[in-house]
Amino acid sequence: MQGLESFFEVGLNHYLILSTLLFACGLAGVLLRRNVIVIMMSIELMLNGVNLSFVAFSKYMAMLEGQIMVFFVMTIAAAEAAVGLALAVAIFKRFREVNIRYFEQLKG
Amino acid sequence: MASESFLFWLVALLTMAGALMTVTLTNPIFCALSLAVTMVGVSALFVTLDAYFLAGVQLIVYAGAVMVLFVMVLMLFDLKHEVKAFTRGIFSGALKIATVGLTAGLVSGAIFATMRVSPPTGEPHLAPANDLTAALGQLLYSQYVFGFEALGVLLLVVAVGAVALARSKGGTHAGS
Amino acid sequence: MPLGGVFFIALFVALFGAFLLWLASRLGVKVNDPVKFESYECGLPVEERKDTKISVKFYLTAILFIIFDIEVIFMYPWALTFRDFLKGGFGLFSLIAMAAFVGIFVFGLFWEIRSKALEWD
Amino acid sequence: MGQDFVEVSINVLKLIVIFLLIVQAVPVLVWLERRGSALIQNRLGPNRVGWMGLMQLLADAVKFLFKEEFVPEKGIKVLYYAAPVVALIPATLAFCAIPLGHPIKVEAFHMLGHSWGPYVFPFQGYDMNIGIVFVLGVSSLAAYSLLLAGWGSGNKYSLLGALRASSQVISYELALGLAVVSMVLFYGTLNLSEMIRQQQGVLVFQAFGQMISVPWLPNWGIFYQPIAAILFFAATFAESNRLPFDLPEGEAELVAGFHVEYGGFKMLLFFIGEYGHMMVASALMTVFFFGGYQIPFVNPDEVYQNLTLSLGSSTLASVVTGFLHHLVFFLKFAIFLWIFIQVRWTLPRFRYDQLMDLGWRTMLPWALGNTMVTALVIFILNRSVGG
Repeated sequence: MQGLESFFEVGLNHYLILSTLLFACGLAGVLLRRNVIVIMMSIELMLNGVNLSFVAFSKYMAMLEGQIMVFFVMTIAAAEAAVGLALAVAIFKRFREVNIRYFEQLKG
Repeated sequence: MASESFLFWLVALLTMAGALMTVTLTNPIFCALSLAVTMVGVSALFVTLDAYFLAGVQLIVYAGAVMVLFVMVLMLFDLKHEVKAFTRGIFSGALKIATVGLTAGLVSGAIFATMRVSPPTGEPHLAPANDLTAALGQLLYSQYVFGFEALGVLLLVVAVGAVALARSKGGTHAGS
Repeated sequence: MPLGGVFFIALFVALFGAFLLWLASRLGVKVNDPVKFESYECGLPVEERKDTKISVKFYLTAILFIIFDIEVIFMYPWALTFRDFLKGGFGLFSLIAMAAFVGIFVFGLFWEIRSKALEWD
Repeated sequence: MGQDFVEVSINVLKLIVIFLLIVQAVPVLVWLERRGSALIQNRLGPNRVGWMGLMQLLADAVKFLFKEEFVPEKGIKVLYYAAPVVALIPATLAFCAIPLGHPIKVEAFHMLGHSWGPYVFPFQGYDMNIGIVFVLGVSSLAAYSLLLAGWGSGNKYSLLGALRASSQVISYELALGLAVVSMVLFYGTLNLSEMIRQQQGVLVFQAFGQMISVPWLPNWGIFYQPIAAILFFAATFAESNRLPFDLPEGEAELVAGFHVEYGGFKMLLFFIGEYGHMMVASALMTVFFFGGYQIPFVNPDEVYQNLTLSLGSSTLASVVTGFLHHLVFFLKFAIFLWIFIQVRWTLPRFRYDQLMDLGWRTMLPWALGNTMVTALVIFILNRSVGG
């Protein structure tokens, strides 16, 4: 049985598909939501999907470089969250709302 | 191994449920909490992939720090249920969903096609777990030491920048 | 790694807690009194304010925590492999690499202290 | 988990027993806390119900069970009920990863027409190869329970209490993490069992190619890393929101912190979580700095071999060894729990700005300095060995 085999034998494919789905969820969130903070959460989701594929490749190709990359991605994601939330707080203080549209007003 | 694949499906289900709820729920606090569930799920997936140390880091950094920050900021804002959580326009919305579906479909198709042509041969094993973390450290502090130092500088810049941004009075024009 | 065990005990604990809460809600008496459902503020009438001012410091602390936490996390693999580097003859290299990183860390920390970002009053 | 039916079921049973131990220890600790505080303050404390008042807490638990359950009007029901349940999980998960005794070896045996084993059961919930990182990662999830409670009860005081509590917890996590880094640097491993194994025998270390041995001291971490021990212990006080760091519950300012709106059994679950954190902290102190489950100066393997000779059965000897060492662990563990209680009733509460100052401006630099000095000392001592 083809189906059962793919159910019981979890391989690289499964992880890659899962990571794609996570990425797609994040992408949908970025495109569809208006709240800046939810958009940033969706970006984190996309980064997590990518991280998952890095780690999956790292295991199935027996190379540790993938994990190093994930380390770096995590750091950068956290840095992005810190700066992004600082911006969101600045926006919120001014407009009492965190709609993405208000970012248009952020100039000089 | 049936039990291992069962665990995989369980965790995958948990992770996907968290991800979908993050995108669809209208209360941002619930979004953040479901994203935290996803983070924990991804950490468990890292464990199934033998990336033990990264799983721990995922828990500490994402689930324990970044998501706590998100939840804290949302509480600070005290945002109630959002009436307009999604962007306007049925047509553009449908277009966006189609884009997302197309992307996901394309990538999945590419994965299937590639795997049919050249499936991963066997299952190469890395070093045993404890050595794996050590090997990760050895690689990080020898070959990638420059990237590591650069990240240190990046974090410094972010620390300074985020504090400067957060302490600004808010608003875009002086005196407003 | 015993992922199954971790999941099992987490689920068990959650069910245990939920069961106890359910049991307590079954056993307790129910008396309907609208005053009881108000927010507890030591018995004073509840004061409703649209914007409860919460200090932005909390969130500033959280941001700084994330950044320094990552720097601490980066030290774990280093601490784990420091002896290996020593044995391999690269001890000085490893020490200097980390010293540079910690130097940046300390610089950031002192900047935050000097800029009074960490001051609560 | 395990290979066959016996192993899996024993492992599952072990996890449940450890969890129930945590739950059972809470009434005893609360009793100890009340009696201890009474002792310190020259009072009697609960002494009516049962022998020495030991049944008081059982009576309280039953009373809690019969209290009325309600959700405050402005609360969010899901979060309100999830918070106390979530409070239990991090402490339990962390405690299950800590080795509590010497691993038990079971020889192969015949039963029900099958031959089983041989087995090795670690005396802990699960043996994590990344031990300490897992413990830190899981404990960092504790902030969620605070935030859920604060937000879910819809009361501004509980929200303020939750924010205070979680920013205090995360502030001290840095000093805690750095203290752990210096221990990892010292032991060269993340595995807790391996750390305990390295603390065998008498104090012996290598300096400039010479072995220096101090026969009247055990080989415990505290003698190598006293500063890390102090920082770690102080940080765990803040992590478990105990006095002198119990600002989140400062009654005078915040009514009662994040659990103002909680009563009855939900409150008890929060208690279990809090005492669970205390237990994890005490157990980690024992493992890092006081030789874990080992009897000072005695090698557990020697105990095992001697017992095998005198008892005849190696399985029985292994079980006895395991429980003997568990008893030793428990003694050390209990001393730290008592210190927690003693400190609570001795020191006054900090002010919030002092608390943050202490965490960020005092403990963090000290922890950093300690780590770097440790690395430097290891470097200098080892360099002259290799030449």
